[in-house]
Amino acid sequence: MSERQIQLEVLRYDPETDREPRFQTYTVPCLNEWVVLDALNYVKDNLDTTVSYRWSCHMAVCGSCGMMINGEPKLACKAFIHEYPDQIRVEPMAHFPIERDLVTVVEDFITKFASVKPYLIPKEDKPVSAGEFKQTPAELMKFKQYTLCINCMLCYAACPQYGLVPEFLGPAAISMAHRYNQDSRDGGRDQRQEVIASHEGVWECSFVGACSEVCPKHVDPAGALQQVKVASTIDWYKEHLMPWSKK
Amino acid sequence: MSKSNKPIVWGPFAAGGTVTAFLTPVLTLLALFAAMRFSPDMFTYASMHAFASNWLGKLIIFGVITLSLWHAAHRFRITLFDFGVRADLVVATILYMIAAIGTVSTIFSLLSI
Amino acid sequence: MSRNPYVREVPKTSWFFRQPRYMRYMAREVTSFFIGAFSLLLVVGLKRLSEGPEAFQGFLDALRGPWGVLFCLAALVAAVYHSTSWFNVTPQAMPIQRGEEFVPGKMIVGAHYAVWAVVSLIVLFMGI
Amino acid sequence: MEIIQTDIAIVGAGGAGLRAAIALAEADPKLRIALISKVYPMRSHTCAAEGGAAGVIKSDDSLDLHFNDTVGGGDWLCDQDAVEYFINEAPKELLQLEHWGCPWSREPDGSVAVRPFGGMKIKRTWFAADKSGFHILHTLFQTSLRFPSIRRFDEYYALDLLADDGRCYGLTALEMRSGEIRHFEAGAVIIAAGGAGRMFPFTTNGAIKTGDGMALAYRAGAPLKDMEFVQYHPTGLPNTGILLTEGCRGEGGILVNKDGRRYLQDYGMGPETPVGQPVLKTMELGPRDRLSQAFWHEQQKGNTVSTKWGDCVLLDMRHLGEKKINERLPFVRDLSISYLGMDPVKEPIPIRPVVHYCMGGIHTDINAATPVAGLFAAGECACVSINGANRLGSNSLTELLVFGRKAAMSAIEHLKSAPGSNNASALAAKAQESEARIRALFDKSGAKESISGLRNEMMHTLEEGAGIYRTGDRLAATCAKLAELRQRYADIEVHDKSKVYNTDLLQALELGSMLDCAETVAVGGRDRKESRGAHQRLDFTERDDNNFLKHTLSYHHPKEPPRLDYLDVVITKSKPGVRDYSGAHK
Ligand SMILES: Cc1cc2nc3c(=O)[nH]c(=O)nc-3n(C[C@H](O)[C@H](O)[C@H](O)COP(=O)(O)OP(=O)(O)OC[C@H]3O[C@@H](n4cnc5c(N)ncnc54)[C@H](O)[C@@H]3O)c2cc1C
Ligand code: SF4
Ligand code: F3S
Ligand code: FES
Repeated sequence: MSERQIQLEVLRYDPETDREPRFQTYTVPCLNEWVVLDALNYVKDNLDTTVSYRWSCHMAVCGSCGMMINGEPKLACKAFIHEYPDQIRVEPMAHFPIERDLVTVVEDFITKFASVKPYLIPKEDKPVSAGEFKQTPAELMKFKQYTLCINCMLCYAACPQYGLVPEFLGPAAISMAHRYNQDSRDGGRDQRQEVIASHEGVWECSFVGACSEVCPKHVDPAGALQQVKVASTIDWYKEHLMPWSKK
Repeated sequence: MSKSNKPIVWGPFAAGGTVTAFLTPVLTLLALFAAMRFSPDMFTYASMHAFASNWLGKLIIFGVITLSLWHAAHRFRITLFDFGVRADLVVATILYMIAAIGTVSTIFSLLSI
Repeated sequence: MSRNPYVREVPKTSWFFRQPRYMRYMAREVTSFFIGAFSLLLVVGLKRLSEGPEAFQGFLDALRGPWGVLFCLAALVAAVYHSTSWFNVTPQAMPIQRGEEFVPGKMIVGAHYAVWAVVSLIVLFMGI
Repeated sequence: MEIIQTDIAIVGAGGAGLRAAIALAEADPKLRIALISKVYPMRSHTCAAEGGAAGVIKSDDSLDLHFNDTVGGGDWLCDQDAVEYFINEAPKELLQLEHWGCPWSREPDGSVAVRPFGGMKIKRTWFAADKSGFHILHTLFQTSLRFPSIRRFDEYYALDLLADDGRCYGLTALEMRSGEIRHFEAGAVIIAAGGAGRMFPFTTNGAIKTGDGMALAYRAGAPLKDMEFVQYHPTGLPNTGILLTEGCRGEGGILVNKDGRRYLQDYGMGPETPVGQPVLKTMELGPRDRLSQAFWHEQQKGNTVSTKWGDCVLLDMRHLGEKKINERLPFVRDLSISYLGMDPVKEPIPIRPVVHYCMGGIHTDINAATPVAGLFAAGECACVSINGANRLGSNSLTELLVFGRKAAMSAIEHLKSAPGSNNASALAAKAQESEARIRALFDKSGAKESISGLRNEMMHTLEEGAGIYRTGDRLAATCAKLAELRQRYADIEVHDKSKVYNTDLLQALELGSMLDCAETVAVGGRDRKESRGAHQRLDFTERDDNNFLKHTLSYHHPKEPPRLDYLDVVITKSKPGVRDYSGAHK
């Protein structure tokens, strides 16, 4: 009961046999409600079992299926076939080395993400037995948006500065640091500033804004990074012009 | 990793961005009128001089010109980098020098009015 | 070792042709050239102003002419583009939270546009 | 083969695995911890959980109430000592998560908010909007980054446990990016590899939920317990199986049939409650098994709406209003609009029951220990038996935490008491065997069977035989079919010959795991001649406490169907009674 045929061009690269990536085209009968991931799964199950790609949840929450779809960073499970022409080209996420086919090497992101101390560093010591830290809905709202990051790395694939300067910490890592800095329970900002206010930190960002445009979860990393810049600038002026103001 | 000193220039860049966003369009429009001789009594020496003579005027002129300069210098530095000019240190030195010279010149001009 | 990750180089001088959003970004960045040049023009104008009426008249005369017009026109276009791109992102850089809600971005942007219009009109009347 | 030495190896980095790893690292910073997962931790399926996690915190609630809801909800197949431990630990664990930064939704005064959930007598489900599992998983993952002693092996696929003398001393795993096999030497192994919903064709479970952990333990001699109990969630999107959380009904959403009539009162969950004023443990807030069964009956009566994806009923949330939906159920709205093209603010959403959760799993005692010494299990892959015959929504996320931690503590105890293996060569030989098994699979060519073909047959026979309602005949047919598939599995071929990130090979291995698990579901179901919780038989419609107030244990045999055994349920204070979800209950 296929409703439409598409040509799915898939980037293929097998490091054991290929020196360069190449494209392979599959004709896929699709249902209109399908997403690109369904088309890939169709290929894997029926046409070519050797295509490799990551996926799991099929509901845009696990963050594993990021890829370039017609040149745009997308989650394959949230890229609807009906929004595309009959020719769809899928490539691994830009700016990451290709491990195999659509699978990229993402260690760089993981290391950077860990480096910003993306965990609560409590302001006050409080044993669990003393109950919860109070946090009003307004205080929660302040950082809520930044907790929604699914670590899909689409923002890295979109950010030209990350492509040009691979040392750049990048949008998701810095917005996660910002998330904790904005949390009323947290007191670890100084520690995170050491990392994110460095050269390779927020200052590599030139506010291209592409990260926020592609973010499937509306985290708005670009906004977070600007806020980090503003705060870091205030810090700097305070530290250098008003040294007495330092705690 | 150590904290960057970028905030020194980023502060003026951001402030300048805001100032230029509000004012530069209308200033360029006025300049355009002037260039097109739109109206004979625009930009008379007397009126301009009067404006630049009081302290408030001086402050406004100083703020607008220097912040715009620093805004532009910093952003253009990044633009050149984006165009593939990788001698960032040289570029930065030259551009910030220009901005600095412009700033000093502005101060001198204002003081001598 | 069976692994051999393939690295795709980003072309350092032509990357921005790849996506329209990168072109828009570069257009925004290039406005800085005109804003900078225009600011330098103001620096010179101010210097001439401080040097007396003749010097200032000379400056104005130099501005008049096709090149001056062209330059001012270009600067105007660049400046407007800069302003819109700057105001449009203010809610991202400086969100305003009231209680549990964030002030809608459209309102923040709208307020900036309104102030921009008022300021421009005032300056315009002062100038003319 | 490279040997990686570690004190404790954890298979699985979902909620349960991460919780265990953190507990270990906190207990003793010198412990060497290997956290092995076939996906990066934050991809684990815990991220898909929407509704929330249960734990007694509010003053109007009590541990006894949670106990009774859980045991009754599980149709008295729960081990009550385990339930009691679970209920006691639950609030501490949820508070611990709060201290680690989990963005729980809040009351205006700043305390944690709770929402109602199916089968619960009182509001006690902690939630973070409708992304609770997501936030729990990310909080745990991010917190785990604090501990340098947690050494992660991301994208390593666990192959075989290495046991000697009835004790477990580690495992082999495939490094997916290089295709190399590694030998993990460990004093203890904790399995936290999640569920097996992918055995079924229509499921809320992600692609990674293939029962690997269960199969790993099963093949190593640990029995699987109560596998016949498979939970259908009543509200899945009909085209994709994507879940719309129970929170939809908790917030006041109602279920109606094709005539726009609410029907749950016809199935012992009435009387009808006013729209928009949900009453706990009644109507839409009945337990999942009952709601899914009610769907089946409506379908038999021809009261369902037929859509191109099959028969559905409608989940109507319109009366909640846009504001509440955006605040409490934003993800549900997003998912419905994106994947079905329908907005719950404007129209009722067609839904149907979907395979969701495995109540069964690796048999463990209350300490999360399996019968194989040195082998522990926690999370969905395990069965300590707090879920009995039907899990109550929002108990599972809490279970990950409580028993993830418990498994860690028990593993440390075990390390203290157990001597290391003095039979290194035997273990090395076992590791070689494991490698040889993979090589053989990898190198084989000219075989007749396709992976996806076998998988489809497995899924469909399971759905046929082990769906919401079952009969002895159909279960027997499914058992026979699965036995046949087990044999045909020997004849599959991996076409992909690359060592790097070979997902063809992985799918072959996952199919093997699922086939193992599937057989225990079907065989266990065939021999359980009663109806209890999620296991409903048309030929034995009543619960039979005389013969079946027992856990089913399935033991592995390499060439034959599983051998079954039974184990008494632990009853401490709640004698089996009637599950009452009518408004009449007190
Ligand atoms: C859509 C959905 C919604 C849900 N909502 C709720 C809810 O609201 N409340 C609630 O209480 N419960 C809910 N549940 C149930 C609950 O989320 C799961 O039971 C729970 O998350 C399982 O966690 P886990 O840690 O056991 O396994 P998972 O999170 O599934 O993690 C399994 C881990 O094991 C690893 N693994 C598996 N096989 C291997 C292998 N061979 N080698 C190496 N690693 C391996 C995986 O990589 C992964 O890291 C929901 C479930 C689903 C599917
Ligand atoms: S910020 Fe958005 S795009 Fe970037 S990793 Fe997070 S969810 Fe993905
Ligand atoms: S695209 Fe890149 S440059 Fe900054 S605003 Fe986003 S990180
Ligand atoms: S498959 Fe999980 S995000 Fe796409």
